Amino acid sequence: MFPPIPNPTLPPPEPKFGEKDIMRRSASNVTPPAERLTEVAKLIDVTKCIGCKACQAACLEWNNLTEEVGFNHGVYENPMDLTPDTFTLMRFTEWVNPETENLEWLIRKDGCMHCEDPGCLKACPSPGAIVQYSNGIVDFQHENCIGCGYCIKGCPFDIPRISKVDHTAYKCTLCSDRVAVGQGPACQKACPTQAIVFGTKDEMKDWADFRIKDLKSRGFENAGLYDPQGVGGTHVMYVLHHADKPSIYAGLPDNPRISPIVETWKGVTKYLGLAVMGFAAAAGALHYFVAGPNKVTEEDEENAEKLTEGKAPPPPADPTQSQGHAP
Amino acid sequence: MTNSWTDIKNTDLVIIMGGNAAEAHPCGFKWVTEAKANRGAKLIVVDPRYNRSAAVADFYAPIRQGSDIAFLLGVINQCIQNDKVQWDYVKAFTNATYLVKDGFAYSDGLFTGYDESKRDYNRDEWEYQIGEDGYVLTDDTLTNPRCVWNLLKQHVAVYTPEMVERICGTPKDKFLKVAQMMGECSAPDKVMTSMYALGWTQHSKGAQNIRCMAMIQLILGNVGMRGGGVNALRGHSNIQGLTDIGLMSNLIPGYLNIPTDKETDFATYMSTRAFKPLRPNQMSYWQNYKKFFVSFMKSMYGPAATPENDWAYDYLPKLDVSGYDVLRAFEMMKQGKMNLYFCQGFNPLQAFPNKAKLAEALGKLKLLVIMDPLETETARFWEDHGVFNKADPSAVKTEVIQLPTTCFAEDEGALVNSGRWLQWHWAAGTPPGEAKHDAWIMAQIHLRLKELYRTEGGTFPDPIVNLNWPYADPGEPTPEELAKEMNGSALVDVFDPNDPTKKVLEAGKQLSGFGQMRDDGTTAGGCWIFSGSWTEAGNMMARRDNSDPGDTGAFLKWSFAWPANRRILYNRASCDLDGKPWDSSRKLIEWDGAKWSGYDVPDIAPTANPRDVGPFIMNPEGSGRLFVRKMMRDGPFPAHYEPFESPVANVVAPKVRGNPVARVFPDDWKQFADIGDPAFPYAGTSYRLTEHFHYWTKNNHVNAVLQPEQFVEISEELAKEKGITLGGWVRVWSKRGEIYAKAVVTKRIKPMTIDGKTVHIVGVPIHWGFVGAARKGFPANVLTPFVGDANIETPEFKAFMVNIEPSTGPVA
Amino acid sequence: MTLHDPVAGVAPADVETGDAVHPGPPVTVDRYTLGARINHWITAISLVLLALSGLALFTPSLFFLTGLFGGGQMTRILHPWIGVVLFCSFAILFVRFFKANLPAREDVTWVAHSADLLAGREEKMPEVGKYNAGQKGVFWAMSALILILIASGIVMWDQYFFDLTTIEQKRIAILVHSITAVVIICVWIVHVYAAIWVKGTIGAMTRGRVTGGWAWRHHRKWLRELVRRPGAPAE
Amino acid sequence: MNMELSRRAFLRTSGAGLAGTTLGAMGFGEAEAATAAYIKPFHLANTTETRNTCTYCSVACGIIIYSKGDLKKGEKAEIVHIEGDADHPTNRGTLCPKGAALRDIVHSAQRLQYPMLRKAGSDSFERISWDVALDKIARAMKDDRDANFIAKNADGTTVNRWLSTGFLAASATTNETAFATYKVVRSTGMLAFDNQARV
Repeated sequence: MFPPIPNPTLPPPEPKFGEKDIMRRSASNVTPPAERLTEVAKLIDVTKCIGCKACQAACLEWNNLTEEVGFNHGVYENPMDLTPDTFTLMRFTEWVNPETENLEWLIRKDGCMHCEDPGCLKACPSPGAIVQYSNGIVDFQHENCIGCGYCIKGCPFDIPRISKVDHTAYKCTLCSDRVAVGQGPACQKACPTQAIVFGTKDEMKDWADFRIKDLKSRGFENAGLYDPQGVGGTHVMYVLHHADKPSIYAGLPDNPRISPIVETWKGVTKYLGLAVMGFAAAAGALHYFVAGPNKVTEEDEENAEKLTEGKAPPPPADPTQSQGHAP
Repeated sequence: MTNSWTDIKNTDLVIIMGGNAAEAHPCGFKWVTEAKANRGAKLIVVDPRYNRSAAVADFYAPIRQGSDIAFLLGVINQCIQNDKVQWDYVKAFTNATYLVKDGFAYSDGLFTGYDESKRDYNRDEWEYQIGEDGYVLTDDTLTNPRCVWNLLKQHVAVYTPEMVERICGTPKDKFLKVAQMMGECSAPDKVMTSMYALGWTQHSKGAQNIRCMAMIQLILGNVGMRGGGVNALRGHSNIQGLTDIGLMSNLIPGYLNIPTDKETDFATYMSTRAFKPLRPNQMSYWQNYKKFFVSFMKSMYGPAATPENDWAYDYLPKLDVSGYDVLRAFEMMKQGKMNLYFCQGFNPLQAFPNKAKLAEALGKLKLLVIMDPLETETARFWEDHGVFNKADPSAVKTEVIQLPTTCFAEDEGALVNSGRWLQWHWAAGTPPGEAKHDAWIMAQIHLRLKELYRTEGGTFPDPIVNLNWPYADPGEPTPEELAKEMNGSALVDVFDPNDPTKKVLEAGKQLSGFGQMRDDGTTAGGCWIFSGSWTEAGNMMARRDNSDPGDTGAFLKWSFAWPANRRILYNRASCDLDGKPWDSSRKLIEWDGAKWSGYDVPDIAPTANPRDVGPFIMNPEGSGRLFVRKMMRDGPFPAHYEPFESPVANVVAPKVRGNPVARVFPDDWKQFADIGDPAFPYAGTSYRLTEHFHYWTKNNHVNAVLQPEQFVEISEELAKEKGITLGGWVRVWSKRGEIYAKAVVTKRIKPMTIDGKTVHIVGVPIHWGFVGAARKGFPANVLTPFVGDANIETPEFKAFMVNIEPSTGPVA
Repeated sequence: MTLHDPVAGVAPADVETGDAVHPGPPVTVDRYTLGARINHWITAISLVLLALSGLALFTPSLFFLTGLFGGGQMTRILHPWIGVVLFCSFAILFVRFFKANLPAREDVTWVAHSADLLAGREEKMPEVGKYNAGQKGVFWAMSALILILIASGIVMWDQYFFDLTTIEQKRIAILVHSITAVVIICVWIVHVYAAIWVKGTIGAMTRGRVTGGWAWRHHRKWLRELVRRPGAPAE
Repeated sequence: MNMELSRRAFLRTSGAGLAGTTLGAMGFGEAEAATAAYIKPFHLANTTETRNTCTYCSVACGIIIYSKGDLKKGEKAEIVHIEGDADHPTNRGTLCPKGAALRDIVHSAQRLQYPMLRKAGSDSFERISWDVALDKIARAMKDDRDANFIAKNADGTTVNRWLSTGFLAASATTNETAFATYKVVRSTGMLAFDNQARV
């Protein structure tokens, strides 16, 4: 058994991290803290998960979220997708293993992966709406969120959701308020089978190794850890029985990375765009400076008068004529 | 549970059959995952559905609901055929060697002595051969054809793997794999645990389902072992406690019995309860029956219980039938023989079978009293909810009083968990509105009733006006007062029976355990098995030391476990005949030549010599019973019987319908579908979902979010056959009623071939009703038949026949 | 109200409603009606506001511009609605102006001589109608870009249209929107610069009139057509 | 639009895209000064902890109830959160989906608040006082018991049973409540007495 985290003390201690530990801040340049906090991680062992949704209940309770009572749609998922009030969701897949022809019921707890290189943060236009603490937690600051939904486009895992009520983005906070006082996330605390464990990222990797060995001994040759390097690794990791094909787990991306389109948009487009606009403006200015204004001359006015008075004005310019002959 | 939740971590093999621990007991199931992670234990799930326990199992085998006995007797057959038997254990600790009377036999699905008109057996021949010394005759060589082992061998021979496949629909190779995995645990250092729940009990032969597993565990030598045992996963937080305290028709606290009409006086009553050992030197708690009974009566009636009036024996009601269980109560109600009915935290309109019958019965009451923290359908059975609850309030004359009670968070006291731990809890919140504690309500009713009898007189007021009510505030006994009363105390100074000068207890002091109880009226104690829970040392149930020496999972200093703080029942059986552990790595207790000691409280007298006293001290044999004598109404061995509603006739006994001795009321027979009735071709079963708890959590918004709306589960094959779409509406109906639900079409349910016939399964979760935060729906009991287990009347909720069709949904 | 010029046999669309010459001195020419001017300025203001709010969301270094709109949330709310205003306003503008902006023969020559124009050698340019090829280019570029912006903008407008497209489509839309926005801002810079550089132009969109000299110098063909028209002073 | 922009002014304006600081100096700075990041305060601060046991299944998970106000001090206590007790040997702080949502069953919209009576033939409940309710119950019990109590059976044996009234006991009440219930019910001679062990 992974040692349980002791009950919280009351009154709780001061938060152990905060503003000073911000490593990345959306739409801002920050100087990363000189010393990085120990990286934390939540490990979700899909092979131990019984799909009981205790994590969902605990998340709703701890975060005081009120989700709507929905409908049954012929499956066990409820709600059917993440919402601004459902930060975490059990996703169920009935998969027949082609090798053994046995049915496997794959149950994955979906939610924010707390990427080391968070696409949401990269996409976010609003300074300080998304922060990443040096322990790896990616947190949304709703006071700064403008509700543009860019984080949704930035996220390789389709996680953030915009609230129809306050029009800001919501997702799992990894219970930063709990972690800050030495507790684990609410979902981890509740998980009956300890399919969710929480600790330092190194501890979690060790624990995953222990679990993977057990799974291999039970015939799951491809058991492994899901800590995708395309996003620099994540602070929520999975142990999968079939780590060679993550996508069978309700579409867990095989090789997640921030979309190249988002990279282009937030990278080259941003800089090139500013440059082009700046260049255009500068070119105009330069031209004006060099060529001077294009002014109407007295002669032009006279010609116009002649024309209106019916006097012979200069004939229309003939484009076929050679240049250099003033009319 | 013979063992405890935390003990499951010590096992090598978990078999979940007749239950769905991952869904119904997730936090207990944790210890299965611990066993897997730490010991490399394997998990087998045998169930009609590939459920959430199966999702994390090492092996899954399908089985048709209601055929478990055939499967399990098939396993026993395999163990015998392949010599997967813990022989030392079986010979020493079970009745395998005992000789059975020559008159006992079994043929065509019936045991000796069947009387069809009474639907009952004359069980006289279901007994051991007794020698001249008064003890059972045995044959240690197991060669005598009348020894239990040979009778068993003969009894299970018909349950071949082919027969199992034919009855259960379990593919032969899967059955054999399960039997082989289980058989391996016959090694002394390999232990299996069984986790079951209502999937086994809610059948017309539920008790025999469990007996099968108990027999297997005895054959494998797993009872009393760490990580072994037969573990009933109780469904409610204190249903163990309520049963312990005897809140049943036929019980007195601590599993003592309410007398029957035939027991006309106390002496007659005690005569059948005198413990007579069937083996030399055998000991038992039941030797102390009178001490427990008298102490209870002193607690109940105080000074009014005297030696002269046989401790107020006549104050107790006498039973004329085996019991007034709930099915009988509602049958009586329907017949207009019941006028008042109380439901304390109970929602019978949803919880008992055949909702239409229940509603009709409730409508014949004069007064229905509901005490509940929550709205229930029962309290509003008269209210019209369209298709969900058709009713005409003006036609229902029943008066209903609904009393608001506190919930767990607002009261104090102890609950008994499945592992028999009595855990104390404290109140944390102010009750809403005018909600009151149940104990206050009961006290108020009692005081008012007593006052009426006192002032008006009336029929036999004695037990009411003389009820011992010694509480500081008679209007509201405190949990502490009641807990102390159940533990028991000395009423006067108590002296050592062997040395009358030696005072062992001072008047007014709490007993330290049931060993201090007396049969002379000098001690009182409400519930002997709880004795030791609140002693002079204080409230043992509130202990919170979670140290676990030896990492055994015993936690002896955490709360209190009955009896006598013992954590694993029959733990004496974890040692061989010399008192040495069968498996030294699983040491629990040990005989050091003079006494027993170890990590658990020994389940035997501390100085009982292992060669003299058998480990199963609740039985007069001292041994575990493979042959259960006449203790059960439907046979000393389990035999396969089909459910009362079944897709096929009984393959091993075609003439027998259902359990031949299960009680069926005449009107209910008419509401059973015939065997193989083409109008009801699909095998229905009901069950819980992990997101909900019975009919309570539909009142909880969060749980309503997690599973908002009623559904039924069917296979892709059946859906295709009937044109049912995923998430579409279906109508499901039985001979008793119809429900509308969404369809969950799944690969997790497969059609089965039963006796050559394709049988589809329709799964019906139970949690919906017409009040609450979740969407309105139908309780599963709309569909289920009104029949119970032959021994204990647990309704047959798990196997019934239905039909299904696509629908456009309920029209309210 | 006719845009037809039955006399000259030139492209009849070249003269728009309300265009007229008033003999001088000084000669003045009515170039834009009040309606056209209002239409233009609504479009122009919208475009500027869109550029400012868009840029605020486009790059963090300009996020401060959200201050102009009452904060980030308001910027996010307003931007698409201003976009709708722009689109509608421009659509009317388009109907108003598109005929005069249809390509003409002299446009090719004009383009060929555009270097002369920039170098101040206006005299080398062909006589053009109401709009020169550069103006027409701006017009058509604006039309096309606004169409792309509104289309991609709707894909990005999560508050109302989130469910209509996939996230990948939204990502493409957002990239297209950004690039298009950059381009349209550049076109806008050209347009504004041209108006500033060519003195006397801005009056066309403020007062609705230009001087005869201005018309003679920059849109001589147009001026001739106006003069030639029935009821025109020279006839 | 100022048509006669000076060259300098033009330069400055058109450069706005690059020279944000200028506008910043014009009072737009506030948008930039976004709220500093902070961690939400741990909302169990200033609550009272109470050890309790989950009310649902018989795993009997240890829970800690956090309330505003302390009953032990005679205060009104409002339950604000419920969480698993990490010290508990069985559940080690974990809870199932029912247990994890316990707070919302305590505060369920369907919690009963007052004694209610539904009269014969009525289509609704009406509120009554505890005294009225309890007196009515006691009276009904006495009347029915006096009328239907069976003191002796056909054989003349004393049986002292009362069969026309039944009692279903709860499954989640405490042992102590159960014992009080047992005493009161059994003392009347009632036999149709049962609990939820089977369902």
